[in-house]
Amino acid sequence: MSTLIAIIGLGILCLLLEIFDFRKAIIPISIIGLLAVLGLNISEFNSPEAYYNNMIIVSKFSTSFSALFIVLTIFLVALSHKFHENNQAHISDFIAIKLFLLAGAVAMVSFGNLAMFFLGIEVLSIALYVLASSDRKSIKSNEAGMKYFLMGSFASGIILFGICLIYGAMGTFDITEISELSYSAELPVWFPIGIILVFIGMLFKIAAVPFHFWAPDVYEGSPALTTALMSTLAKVVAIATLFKLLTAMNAEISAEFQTVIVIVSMASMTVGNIMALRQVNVKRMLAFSGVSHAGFMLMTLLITTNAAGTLLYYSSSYALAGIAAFSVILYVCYNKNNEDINNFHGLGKTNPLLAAILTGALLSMAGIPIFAGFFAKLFLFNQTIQAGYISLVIVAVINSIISIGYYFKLILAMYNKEPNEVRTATPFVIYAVAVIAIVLNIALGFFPSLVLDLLA
Amino acid sequence: MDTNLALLLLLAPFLGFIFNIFFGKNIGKTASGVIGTLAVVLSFAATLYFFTQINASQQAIQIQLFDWIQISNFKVDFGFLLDQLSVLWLLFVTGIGSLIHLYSISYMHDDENMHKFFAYLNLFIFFMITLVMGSNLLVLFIGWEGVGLCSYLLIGFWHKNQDFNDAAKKAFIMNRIGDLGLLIGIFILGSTFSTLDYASLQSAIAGATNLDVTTLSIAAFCLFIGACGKSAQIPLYTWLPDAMAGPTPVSALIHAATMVTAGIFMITRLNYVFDLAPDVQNIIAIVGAVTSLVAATIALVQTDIKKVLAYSTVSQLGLMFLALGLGAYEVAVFHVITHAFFKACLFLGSGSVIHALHGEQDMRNMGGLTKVMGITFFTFLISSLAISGIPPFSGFFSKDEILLVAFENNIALWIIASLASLMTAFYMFRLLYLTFFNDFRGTEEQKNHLHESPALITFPLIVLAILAAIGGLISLPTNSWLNGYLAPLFSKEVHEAHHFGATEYTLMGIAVLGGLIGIGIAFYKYIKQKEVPESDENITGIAKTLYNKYYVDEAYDLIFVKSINSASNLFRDHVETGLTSLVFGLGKITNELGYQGKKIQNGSIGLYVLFFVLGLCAIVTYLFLAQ
Amino acid sequence: MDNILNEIGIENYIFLAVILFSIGVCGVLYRRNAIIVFMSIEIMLNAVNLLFVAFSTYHQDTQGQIFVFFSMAVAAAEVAVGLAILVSIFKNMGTISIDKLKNLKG
Amino acid sequence: MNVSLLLIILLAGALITYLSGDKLASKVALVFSLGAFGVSIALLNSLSLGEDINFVAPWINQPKIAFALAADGLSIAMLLLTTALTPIIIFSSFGTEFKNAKSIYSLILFMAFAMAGTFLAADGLLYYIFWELSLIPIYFIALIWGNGDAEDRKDAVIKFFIYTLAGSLFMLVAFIYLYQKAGSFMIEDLYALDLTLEEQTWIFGAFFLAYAIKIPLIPFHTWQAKVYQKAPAVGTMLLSGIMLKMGLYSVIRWQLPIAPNAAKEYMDILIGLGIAGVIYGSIVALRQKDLKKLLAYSSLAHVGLIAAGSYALNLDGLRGAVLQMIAHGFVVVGLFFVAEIIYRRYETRNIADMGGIRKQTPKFASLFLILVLASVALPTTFNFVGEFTVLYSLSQINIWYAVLGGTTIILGAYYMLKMYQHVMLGETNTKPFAEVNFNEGFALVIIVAVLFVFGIYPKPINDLITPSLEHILTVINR
Repeated sequence: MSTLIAIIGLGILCLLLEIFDFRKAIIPISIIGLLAVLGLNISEFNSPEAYYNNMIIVSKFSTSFSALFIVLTIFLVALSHKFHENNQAHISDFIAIKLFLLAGAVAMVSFGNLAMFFLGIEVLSIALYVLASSDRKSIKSNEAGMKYFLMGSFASGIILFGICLIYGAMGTFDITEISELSYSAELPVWFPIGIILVFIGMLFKIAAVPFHFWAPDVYEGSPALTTALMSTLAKVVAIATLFKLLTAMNAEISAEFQTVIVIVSMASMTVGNIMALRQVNVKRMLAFSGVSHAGFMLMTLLITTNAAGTLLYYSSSYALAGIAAFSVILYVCYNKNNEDINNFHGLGKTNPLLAAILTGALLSMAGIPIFAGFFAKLFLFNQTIQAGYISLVIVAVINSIISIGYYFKLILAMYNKEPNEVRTATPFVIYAVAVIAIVLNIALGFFPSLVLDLLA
Repeated sequence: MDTNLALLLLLAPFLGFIFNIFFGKNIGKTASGVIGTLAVVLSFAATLYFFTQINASQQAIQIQLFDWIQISNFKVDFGFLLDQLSVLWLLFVTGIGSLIHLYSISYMHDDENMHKFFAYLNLFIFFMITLVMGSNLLVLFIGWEGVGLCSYLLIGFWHKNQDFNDAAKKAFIMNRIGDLGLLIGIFILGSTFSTLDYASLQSAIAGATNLDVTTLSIAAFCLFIGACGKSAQIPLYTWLPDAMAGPTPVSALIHAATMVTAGIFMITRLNYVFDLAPDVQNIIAIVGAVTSLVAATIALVQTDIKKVLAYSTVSQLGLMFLALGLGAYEVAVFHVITHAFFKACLFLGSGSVIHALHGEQDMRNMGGLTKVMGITFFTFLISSLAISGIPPFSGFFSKDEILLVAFENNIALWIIASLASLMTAFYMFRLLYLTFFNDFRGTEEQKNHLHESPALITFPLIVLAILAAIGGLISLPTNSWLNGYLAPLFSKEVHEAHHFGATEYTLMGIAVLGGLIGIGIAFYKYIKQKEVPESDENITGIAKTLYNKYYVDEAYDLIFVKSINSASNLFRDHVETGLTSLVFGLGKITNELGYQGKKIQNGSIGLYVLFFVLGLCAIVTYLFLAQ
Repeated sequence: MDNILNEIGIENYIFLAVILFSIGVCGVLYRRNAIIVFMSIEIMLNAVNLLFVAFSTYHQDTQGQIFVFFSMAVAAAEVAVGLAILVSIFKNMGTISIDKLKNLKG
Repeated sequence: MNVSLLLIILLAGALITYLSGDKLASKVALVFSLGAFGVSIALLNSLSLGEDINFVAPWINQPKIAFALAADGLSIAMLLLTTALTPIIIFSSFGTEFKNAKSIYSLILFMAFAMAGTFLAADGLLYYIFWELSLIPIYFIALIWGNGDAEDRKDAVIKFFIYTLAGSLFMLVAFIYLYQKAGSFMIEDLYALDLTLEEQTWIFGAFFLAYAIKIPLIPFHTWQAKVYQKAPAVGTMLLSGIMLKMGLYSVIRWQLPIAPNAAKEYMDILIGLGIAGVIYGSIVALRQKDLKKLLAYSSLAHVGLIAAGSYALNLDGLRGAVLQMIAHGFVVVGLFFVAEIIYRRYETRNIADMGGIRKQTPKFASLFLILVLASVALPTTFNFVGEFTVLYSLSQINIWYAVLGGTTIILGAYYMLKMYQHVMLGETNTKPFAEVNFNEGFALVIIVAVLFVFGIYPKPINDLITPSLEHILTVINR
């Protein structure tokens, strides 16, 4: 709870700093603040509690995920400085928005009441709309924002409708009560429909097939940093929330529902990977890869033992890899008007370290050993097979094979092509973020139990 | 003591090889030649020691060094066996070997790589000794392949000429075909009797109750294939004539006297196996007989002096196999020895001639060498008489024995064999006359350089000629030292020296007569008519077929070489690419899918929302309306 | 109050809401003018709001009505952002037809 | 003293080599690889003394994965192969100038590390991790330092990577399935499982995909020739000398004992595949224009025979397979090095551009000839021991297998001698060919020496591997 408040406070502080014209200090202060918040959040880890008559429920689940969100935000904030160099005037807005977005995210994983959930998701979404279109001059950015906004609010409408039906069936918004009531025999049909609608709305947020069409366009159009945010933070938040919703609200998932999940997950992996094969724009490619990863993460909804832990592990490994990758992309595509793959030609020669980091990140996403991505996949497969969905795992495996195709396209571009530019100086912060992110990723690979057993 | 001496006998040539390969170049040609020769002479001396010892004691000497190959049901060790047979073989291997080394010192003196030549010769002797001395089939196999390797090296000694290299390759590969057979035979014997050691094999077979004869026959047959490869029998004989590409001493040593007799050695060694496989024995006899005839016919018309001798070798080997097939191992061995003497002599003689003519090998450009090359001619004459089976020369006795055995077993075989030996007499004297008689047909320039070869060359000739003359003594029809000496080797008792009755004498007469007829015809054609074989293009009719060796080489080339190469092309160009595209086609397909998918993602919000709604409806329908 | 509900029956409220909602959806699907698309989305939201109110009456509990305030506030914020985007689009492209927004595709 | 030390040394070596800079890299790498060799000798010693050299540490508790390294005779033999070949390979590369040398040498050591790990791992998942890890370095070695046009090099390499990875991912699924059954990845527990024939068939299939691609067996070999051709000499040596032995080793260590009944069920097909590989490879090799491609196909033929031997499921088969693995490792490395030596002088791998070299370089010619003869398994070379044993084991199953497999000694002689003839013999080449320098000669001599020593006295290796093979055999026949 205090985490949430602190974050919002921090956001406001940013705005104030702007007013008092401490522009320089904004980023450092917010990073320090976030670190403090992180500590605060961790301190709450072992004291699960409900606040404001169950509006907010702080649990191991919420705190651990919040921690992940905060870490990601720290990275993103750190990257902002370089990214908004030419637009220092609005730096405070960007930071503040990110912080409020984080607040929304935290609310989404620690809600105890559908109202809170709805607010959280809207805060997150609206912040994202703004960030997506934050590059006012660029048509692409506008278009991205518009698309995201239209479809996003459409999705929110669906979610809202779902919530409404649930309320109609249960007469309450309180999660715990709902789940108690959901065990009772006689349920109006609206309840499952409501669940499904919310579920679908969330599928849109995590960009699962067939609700994924916005993702590539928006990712491509938005400013790179925003894309980074979407593909890491936003996706993780959405999947975590979806997970919490489904686990918290209704007792058992019916067989048909499971089939739906299986199909959606299969479709997401396959479509995502196949579509990614022929992309030239790296952001777009990662968008599709994100779609496929959404498919992977959906598998956690099916597994029974320690699903939350696996999800946490998978999402952290994915997000960290994403951060590392995007920080390199930011460097490479800085003041380029596109993020096409040919910008990466010869990076292996001009900047070996970053090339290596990007390679590592991609290998992790592809699930090659010692990177966390591999273990994430491993645990996921292991538990999915345990839950008896071997066919799903086979599809997943085939997909990971396909995914090599495009991840390595990028690696090949870096090492096998001749550089088409002189190397430019690399800002320290990018190195820092990239290195830390990939190191964390590898560390996760070496000591998976750290994260895995948090929620066991 | 024995062990060390045996090791000396074995390793002396090997050391010679090592020395020559590393230091030969520096110490000068003659020196390296001398060292090479000494190495072999040393082995010869050691052999003599063992010979006397064994001849006296009749005791075989077994030597075990260390384990080599471990198989689940038996293990093979480096073991050596010195018994009557191996020592006998060693005698003429090392003996003739030393002579030929001696000969080579002078013969190869103009060759820049003389030290290599001697190194290879020594290596050959080493492997030959291994082959002969080995106490089990696998050690024999070492030698077996080793000599093959050396013949490869020596045939291709002048490696700048790709034809020679082809010949060498051909020899090696054809041998390998045989080797596979041998290997399979070894497998069968090994898995049936759980040993490859001669002694224990023999006892195993002797002691075995209810032997599976078919298995044994298969094994014997496979071994025989091996022998065919080594000893140039039909169908694996075509490499031997080509092998004449090598320097003449090589032809003498490897392709006449020693290596090619390895097959006979092996079969004699395993007589107890073959005795139990009568069908295989028949096959051997027939193959031998046919080979001897075919080779002889080809030899009739060849004009290259060494080719004639090569085919005559094949033909003689055929006779030996005939004897083997009829179970008369000691007779075969006898002929091996005599043949070693006179054939080596003949080859060396031809070498001396070629040397005198500076590399001329075509008999059509020779003649009238009697005057200048007395010694060569004389030795050559003796050997020719010997091979033609004219008493009292060695060939007469050995060949007569074979014919005798043939007659006793099967009249048809006897006829074939006699025909072969008749032809032998003919072509040998044809060779003799064309080379040494009438007038010289070569160029003037050659004529002026004609000279008798130096002593180093003539000395071995003389020695061999003497041996060829008197070699018959070791197994006279009436009292045969050889048969007695070899007796312990054979499971079934050697049929005792024939009591000489009318039949025997008639046969002997017929044989001699045949020989004389052959000589006569040759005399008529080439002395009286002064005939000279036509040049290649206007050879016609049957002669042409013979001259082209029944086109066997061409046939093989067509059936095997060409087909396998075209198969290779097919695989390389089509199957490989096909497979590749098959496997990686999947990747292409997915790629294409991705390409098509891009079309759906057309950027229109309306479409996206439509998909959204459709998906929604689909799920809701599935979950609620469909139930 | 409740007697009205008893007479009309909660189902009809639901149907009404669904119909309204669907109208909104169709609007989003078929109209190409961004403003109108916004309005359609608003219709959807308001349909839901209506249902909320109905349910809260049905359950005799105020949470639903409070929730409506939330959603209205949120909707307002959303539209504000949306319009802002729309304005900048209009500045850059001189049109507000969403059919023109097809630069990002493939 | 336990096996982990070896891995530590190799890994540290990789790191330090990278830090030591381009100048020193090769030397440092050589030192560390030699150190690794020393360690594996020491390990061999302490194994023979019966000390416990295994290393087991818990790693992940859910799912239960242990960092377990165990070494029996078989593993040690493979380790010796790896650590003996690595220095030779590094040493052989002294003649070539790599740009960014530090990276390639550290990659080589890293690969050695991964492969050593594969041979040591006693935990299924750890094994899988090492197995995958070994892919990365070779991928980069071939990609960055490879030869030929960048585009089709990239093409070949990426195909190779995806293809091999595809195979191994199914192996991963199989492992997970086994884990569900056994509740642990430890090899003993997996051995202890008794699975139904159907399960075994699936598991076997999954493993087979991984191994058949890695070894490679036809028709899964399509990646091989191109990659061998495109990779730099060191890469090709690593691939052919050690990496494909990983596949064969895994067949013996994992596939057969875990799914023995399936292996027995499909024995004939498997042996058939191997032998088909022998014949097919030899025939294709016959008409290759590119020296490295020819050698690639020859090695396809040889590993086919090895695979056939290991699928024969009898002691001779396994033993022969292992012996032949080691022998082939050395020979093939030597041959590829020869190709490299020629390339250094003539800038070509096209056989047609060679010939007439022997006259100019007697030493080189002799060494080359010895290698050729070894690869056609002339007695007294190590290869003969292996090939003989394998063929014998095949003859125990069915004499015709031995006959067909035995064609290798004919066809092998054919294409190898043909190659030798056109590469070395003939009229003296107009282009000068410098005699091998000390480094090159030294490397070749060592290889040749190994081949002869163990060809005449294979007993030590035999005694080393036999007990573990017998143990595996008992597991297979449980």
